[in-house]
Amino acid sequence: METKESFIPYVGKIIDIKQETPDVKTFSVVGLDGKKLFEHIPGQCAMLIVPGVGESMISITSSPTLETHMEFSIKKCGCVTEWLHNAEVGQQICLRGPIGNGFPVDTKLKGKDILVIAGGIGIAPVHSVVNYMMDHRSDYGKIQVIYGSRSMADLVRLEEMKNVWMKQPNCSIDLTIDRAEDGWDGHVGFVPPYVTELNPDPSMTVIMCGPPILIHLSLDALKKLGFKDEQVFTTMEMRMKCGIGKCGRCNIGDKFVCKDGPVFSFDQLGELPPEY
Amino acid sequence: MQDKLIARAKELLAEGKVQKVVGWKKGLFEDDITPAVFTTAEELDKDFVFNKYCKANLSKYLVKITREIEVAKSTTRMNNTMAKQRDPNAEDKPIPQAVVLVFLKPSDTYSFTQLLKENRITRGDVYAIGVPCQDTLDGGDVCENCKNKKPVSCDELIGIEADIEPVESARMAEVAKLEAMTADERDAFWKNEFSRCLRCNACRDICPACTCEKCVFDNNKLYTSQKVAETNFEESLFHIIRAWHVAGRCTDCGECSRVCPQHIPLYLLNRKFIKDINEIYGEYQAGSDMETKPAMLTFNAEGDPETTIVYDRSHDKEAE
Amino acid sequence: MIMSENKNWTPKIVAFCCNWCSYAGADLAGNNRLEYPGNVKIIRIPCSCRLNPLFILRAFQRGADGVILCGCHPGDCHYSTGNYFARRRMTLLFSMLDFLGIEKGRTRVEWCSAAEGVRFAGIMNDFVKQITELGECKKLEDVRCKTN
Amino acid sequence: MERIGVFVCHCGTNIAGTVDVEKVAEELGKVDGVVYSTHYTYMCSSAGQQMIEDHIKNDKLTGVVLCSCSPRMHEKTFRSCAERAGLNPFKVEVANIREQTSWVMKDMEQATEKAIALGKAAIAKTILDTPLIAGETPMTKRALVIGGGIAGITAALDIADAGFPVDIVEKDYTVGGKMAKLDKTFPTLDCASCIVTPKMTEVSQNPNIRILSASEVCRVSGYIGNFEIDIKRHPRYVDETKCTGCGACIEKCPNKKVPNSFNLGLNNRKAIDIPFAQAVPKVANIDATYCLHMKGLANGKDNVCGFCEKACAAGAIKFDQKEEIITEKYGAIIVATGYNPISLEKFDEYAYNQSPDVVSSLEFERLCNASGPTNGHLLRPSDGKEPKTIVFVQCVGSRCSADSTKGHEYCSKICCMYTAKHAILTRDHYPDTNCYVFYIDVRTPGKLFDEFYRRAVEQYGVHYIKGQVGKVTPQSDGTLDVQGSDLILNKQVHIKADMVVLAASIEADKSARPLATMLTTSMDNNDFFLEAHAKLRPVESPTAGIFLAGCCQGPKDIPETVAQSSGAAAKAICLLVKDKLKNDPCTANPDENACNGCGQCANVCPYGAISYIDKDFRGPNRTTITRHVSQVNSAMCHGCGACTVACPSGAMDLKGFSNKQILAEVDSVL
Amino acid sequence: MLSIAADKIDSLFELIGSKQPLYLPVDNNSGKADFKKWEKGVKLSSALKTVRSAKDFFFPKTEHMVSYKVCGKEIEVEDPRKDVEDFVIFGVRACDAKGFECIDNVYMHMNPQDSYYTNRREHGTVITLACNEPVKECFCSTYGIDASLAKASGDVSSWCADGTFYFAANTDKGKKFLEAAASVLKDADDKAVEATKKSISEKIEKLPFAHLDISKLGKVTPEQMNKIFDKDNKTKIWEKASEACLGCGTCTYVCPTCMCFDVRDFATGTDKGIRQVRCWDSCMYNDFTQMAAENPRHTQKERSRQRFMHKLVYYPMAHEGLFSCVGCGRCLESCPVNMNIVKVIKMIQEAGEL
Repeated sequence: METKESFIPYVGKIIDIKQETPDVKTFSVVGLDGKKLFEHIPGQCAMLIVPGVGESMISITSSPTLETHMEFSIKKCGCVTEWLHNAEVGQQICLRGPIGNGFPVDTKLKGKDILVIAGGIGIAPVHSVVNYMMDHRSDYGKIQVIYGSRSMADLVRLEEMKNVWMKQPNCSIDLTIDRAEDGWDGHVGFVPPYVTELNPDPSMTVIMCGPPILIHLSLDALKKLGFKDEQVFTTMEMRMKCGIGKCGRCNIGDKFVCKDGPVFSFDQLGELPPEY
Repeated sequence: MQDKLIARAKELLAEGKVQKVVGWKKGLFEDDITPAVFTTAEELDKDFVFNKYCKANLSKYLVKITREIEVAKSTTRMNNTMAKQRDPNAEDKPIPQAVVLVFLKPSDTYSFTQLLKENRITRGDVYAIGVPCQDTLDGGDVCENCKNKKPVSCDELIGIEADIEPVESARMAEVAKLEAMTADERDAFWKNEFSRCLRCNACRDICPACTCEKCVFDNNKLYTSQKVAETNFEESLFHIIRAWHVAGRCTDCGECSRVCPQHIPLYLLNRKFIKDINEIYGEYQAGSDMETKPAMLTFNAEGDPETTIVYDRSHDKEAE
Repeated sequence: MIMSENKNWTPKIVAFCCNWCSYAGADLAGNNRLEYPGNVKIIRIPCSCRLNPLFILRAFQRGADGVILCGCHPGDCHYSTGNYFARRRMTLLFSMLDFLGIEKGRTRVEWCSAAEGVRFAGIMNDFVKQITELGECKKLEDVRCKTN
Repeated sequence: MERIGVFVCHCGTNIAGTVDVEKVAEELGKVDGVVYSTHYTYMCSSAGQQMIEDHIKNDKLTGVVLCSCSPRMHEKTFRSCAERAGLNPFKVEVANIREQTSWVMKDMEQATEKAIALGKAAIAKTILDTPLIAGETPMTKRALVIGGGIAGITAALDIADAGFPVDIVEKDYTVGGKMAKLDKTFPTLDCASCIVTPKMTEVSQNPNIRILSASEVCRVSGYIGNFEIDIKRHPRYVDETKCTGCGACIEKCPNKKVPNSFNLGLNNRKAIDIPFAQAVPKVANIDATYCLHMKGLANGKDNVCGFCEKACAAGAIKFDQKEEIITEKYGAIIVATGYNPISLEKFDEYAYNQSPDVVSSLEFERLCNASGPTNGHLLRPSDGKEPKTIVFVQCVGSRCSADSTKGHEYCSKICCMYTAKHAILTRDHYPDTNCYVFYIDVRTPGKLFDEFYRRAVEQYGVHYIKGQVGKVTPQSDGTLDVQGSDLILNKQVHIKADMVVLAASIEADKSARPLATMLTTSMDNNDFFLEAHAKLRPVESPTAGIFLAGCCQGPKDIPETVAQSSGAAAKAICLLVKDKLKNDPCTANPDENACNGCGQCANVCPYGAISYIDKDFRGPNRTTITRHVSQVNSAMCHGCGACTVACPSGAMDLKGFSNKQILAEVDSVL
Repeated sequence: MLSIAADKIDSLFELIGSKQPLYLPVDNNSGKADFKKWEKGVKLSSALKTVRSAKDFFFPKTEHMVSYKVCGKEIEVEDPRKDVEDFVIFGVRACDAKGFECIDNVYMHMNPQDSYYTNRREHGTVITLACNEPVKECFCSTYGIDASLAKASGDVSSWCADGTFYFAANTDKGKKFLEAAASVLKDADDKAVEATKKSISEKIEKLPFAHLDISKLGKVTPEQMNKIFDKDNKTKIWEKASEACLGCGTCTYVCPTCMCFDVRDFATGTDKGIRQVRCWDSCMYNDFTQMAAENPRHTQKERSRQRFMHKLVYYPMAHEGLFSCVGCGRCLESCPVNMNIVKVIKMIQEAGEL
């Protein structure tokens, strides 16, 4: 299928930079011809390359349905992201992609009620899938998003959630922050207990993304609520390096995150050696 | 000899003087021997071996093992203090103590001492027993011309005298041979040797002087981080810098060249530094004691020659 | 020694000068309008003991043909002991480079005080001459860094 | 993203004359990270600085690169300029395209190429510059003056006036130095002692000043604001605190055969003596090598002589006094070690060793001096007769050829004038005495100097002969045959002289070189202390906190010396009034995570600024490891960087000269 | 079957080597052998194994992947790839030849295909040489690899039997090679070869690891897997297997099947711009899996486990039971601490009751 040598990247151009939170910025990227660089499936990643600085695997935040460009919500950690955060509009960068397999939006997720659980920057990949489902609303049932972050300021793309997602039919957004603060009338506390508290319907299909600890605890919470491993999907893009399943880093058991992932259901992960 | 060591090790284990024993373990062939940690008499009886193939210098393992012991201690300490913060009259957990027994051949004891000198090993966690080199030990030039026959800073010696006169060795012969070549010959010699280098890092990872928390060649924060060399410059760079970093600290144990899968005579680089230091700044043996400062950490305002001495000393036949 | 192939070759030389003596000496050379070739590029370091062997090797990697370190005369170090350490370090390093077959003439250490403008210019002229005779540095070059 | 501004200075034609500044500005403008690049006639001018400030503000510059004169010249200027504009001063770097480019080459093309390379290096460094904040150290509000001559005295008095305590360290038994030995001073001919002794008394009476005579500096540590100095006090075998200077002991002392060093050995003194009547401190001292009692003690007899001890009512005599070392802290140091006449031993063509009637100018001063060996009567040392013919020889040891082994290349500056003075005084007191002056040039730049010289020639009829003396030969009749060349008449002349006075070149005191080494200040090839800048900082040494006064920095006459001393004092006071000192933030800082705690860095630190602490680090799986890691006391660190090279793991780095920065510079100059 | 007298072999090399790059095992001055480009005077080594495996020809230590030129905000991408000229590797042993297969599976047959590797593979002709004198470290038979080349291996199989080299083509590439060499080769029967095959098989039978049977490892059940993996940390086999390990990369770099790499940038500081280079990496290095936040394998235990599990369990799971170890024995010979794969196999079998 893919013929273009995966090590020769595209050159893209940053056309817009949005400060989402103190340490998260969203970058809008197009090709030099001003068109979107390549098509992708929600959950897929792109390798962002800054010559001389390094490369970094970033999940594509925008939905495939966004025709004009691609968006990447990136948290400042490590030298590449640091560099990007200092970059200005008009800066060119190199990209390889799309990398990995996305969420099974047309198979396992189709027609299902979807529960999205995300924490912190973990919202980035699920953002793509949520927007995709919003744009194909009829293909999916109820959509419930449970999103938590350290503080109000750290809730990525809060505005969009409030103004776009919440207004969609049959959608609910439940936000929470770790510690109470002024001007916040929403829920306070960590995500996993909040999940238990909200007690979602165990028939839903779950997309989960965030820091390892959140994943582990939320999974336990879900299991207690009667969810099954195969209903829960997560993405492990942080394990990817070369992006094409060759450099060896992403190898877990007989799977390669780059090749077989980054999206996995927990029953798939269950078969793998406990290495995540 | 082997039985003596096993017996003594068991004794110390039984007395509770030590909890772990670092020694050599039988393998698939007579010459297939692996450094190993033993914790029970049974293991010792079953696998402990001491023969002429026990070349491995065990001193570096102490860095890892004493570190484990210290981690256990400081973790407990930390947990205790945190417990106190939560509940002032919380019970302190006892600090876990452990001692590891190590068998060191004379020349290994110098690496051991050097490591102590650089705070890389907690002395209190180690019980060191000096053992003789098995005479037939064949480590090539390095062993044949070994200078360090006198064991140092051991707690106990088995089958070996405490004061052995340092033998006059011809260990610099090989270095001198190279020095006698022309610059171009030397250049060709080393380029050829280095060209085989795989950058497997065996030389670095076995070296008792290379115990940096993070090696400059691995530290991406620095400018030196480098994996496999792409050009012969990078090949030389790695070995020059490595030799430079261990200069004055290298005890000439020769492990680097012993483990090199490509048999690059790396020990020559280290011996070159040793030779220069001895000849220019006076005899110095790294790891012979805890006090003496290595050549590069001290100076002699009047006595030190100018750098031009390099040109005067060089036997370079090449017309310049 | 092989002279370089390309005709218009001129030696590239990096001079590390300690801030207190040699760099001032270089300034004095300028004040006295004493000429020395422009291919000597001076890099200011606080003290000769700041010179890490890596800097020298890096210079050669990047295509330098000669590297010279200038510091205060022994005993006059602004930091009192710096140049003594520098002297030992460089002696051992140069000896090692020689051992690896790098031409001895490519590296040098000179002590030059803030008052020795004339001497500084002299040293530089002499060093450039020496390097020109040695020709392009091949033994420590990094092909990737070669222009053209 | 860094936003660097590049400012290329023409320095009039100094740079623009040899460097194509426009091209430099243009090329550097293309470099990554540079957002603005320009050139201007004088960047250091207020207009230029204003321009920099404006661009920092308007273009939101994060770093500034100047291509101008040496950073040693204007780095400070431009850094404070940046600071005014709200930019961290350590985000400013200077590329030296004048002293090290335009002034050392003629070829425009090459010069421009070099300028660009240096500019690129500076840009690379600036991009990697981290904003630095200077720390502070407390100031020791007390000054040390080394040398108690007129220079030291003046400086001490000025500092004391400003209300700061001062110590004067003088190796002689009295302060006053050379000036106290002089008779009159040119060109006004007022009496030297009449003007210097009051000052000496002032010093002795000033509560802020402590005089440490017969003392020497023997160890220096610390740095500006906090020098720690060991001072060696030689024994004088008389208790300073008790001695009243009555002189009773001197009368009683039987040993008269002690050469009088104050009179340059022209006469003798007692074994116990006071240098001269107005000495400060006015305290007797015993010359142990001549004192009979002490010689006796040396041979185990304690009953020899000892008259002085008996004579002293105050009981000040202390035969058992020992040399002692005291340690003091100072904020500022003024070096005023002065000069000495060159030793004339080498110049036997002038028969200095053969005839006592060949004397140095300074000896001549003593011979004319009322407090001198002859109580002011000019008499020949050999037979005590009045000389009828005196020949003055100029430039003895001065203005020699570069290859001369005997003398110095420089001009001693004051000889012409004091010789004129000597001649005038002689002719004035002894009109029938003929004075001849052999000279190369007569140099009289200075207020009333030339008038003075002309008086010597016109009014006092002193014979000036342009030419050099070839040989002085003592004759059997006790006279001296002076053979020289008269370049104007172009013939050899012979003069039958009773006395020959040699204008001995002045040279830095022998104690200066070792002192300079202790202070780690620079010296020039003639052992004169080097000033921080020949034009702009003539009274400061390159080492912060150390100032220069008088002839230790170069030949001077008295008014110049006094002027420089007050200047140095003023500089010192500017320092002492500060309560805290900003220290250089370019200090070493270790990366604890990479530090092995191996102790190599501490071994090479000249300031003991590196210590080790046990620090807890979080490990994987909620473990803790306590590790021994190095710590740098930035107040003590001077930023030499020795530790950065000693560190095998590259954990130690230097702010302002980081490894990355220097490597980046290397990359960009090549 | 074609042949040439051993003392004439140089004429074959000359014939081939003058037309295209020819690589063959040559003794180096350390008493070991390494593959070298043929030139006049270069002699074929008699050593059984080269220190480095033949994988270097297809998966070199370092590979220049892309060049970037950065100017202000603009970036220019340069593709340095050009067609590799045809080349020949002579004297590859059966184990190394099998090694190529392991790498092919990942680099050629798995999407996306690695063009750098494929490019080299397509242009290289592999001439295998039977192992007349297998040594005690050899255990290729464990993996059903036949050192006597009874089974076709490489493009051309060759034997050295009583003073003569024999050749048989296995592929079109191989045929082409033999045609090109026809002028110096003459027809021969395969008696001598068959004899050699026989004697080799007999020798192999006598090797210490001849009967190391790991067939069960190829298809482990989840339970066995957990046992081997020591999930509940009972047997502690991986602690034991890694306690002596230095974490150096020797085993991985000499291994014919190890194919992990790292990607690094190098700024040349010249108009050549920034080179992105792929270089060998080792799963035994402590920073191999270092990620921005954390490192899932922070002790040598996890790293060693990963290495051996991958070779003996994971890889076979993913590739129809094909092990990514070929029993060449290089790691046995070169491991600084002799912590070798055979020991680990035995430990695994014990732990997993296989």
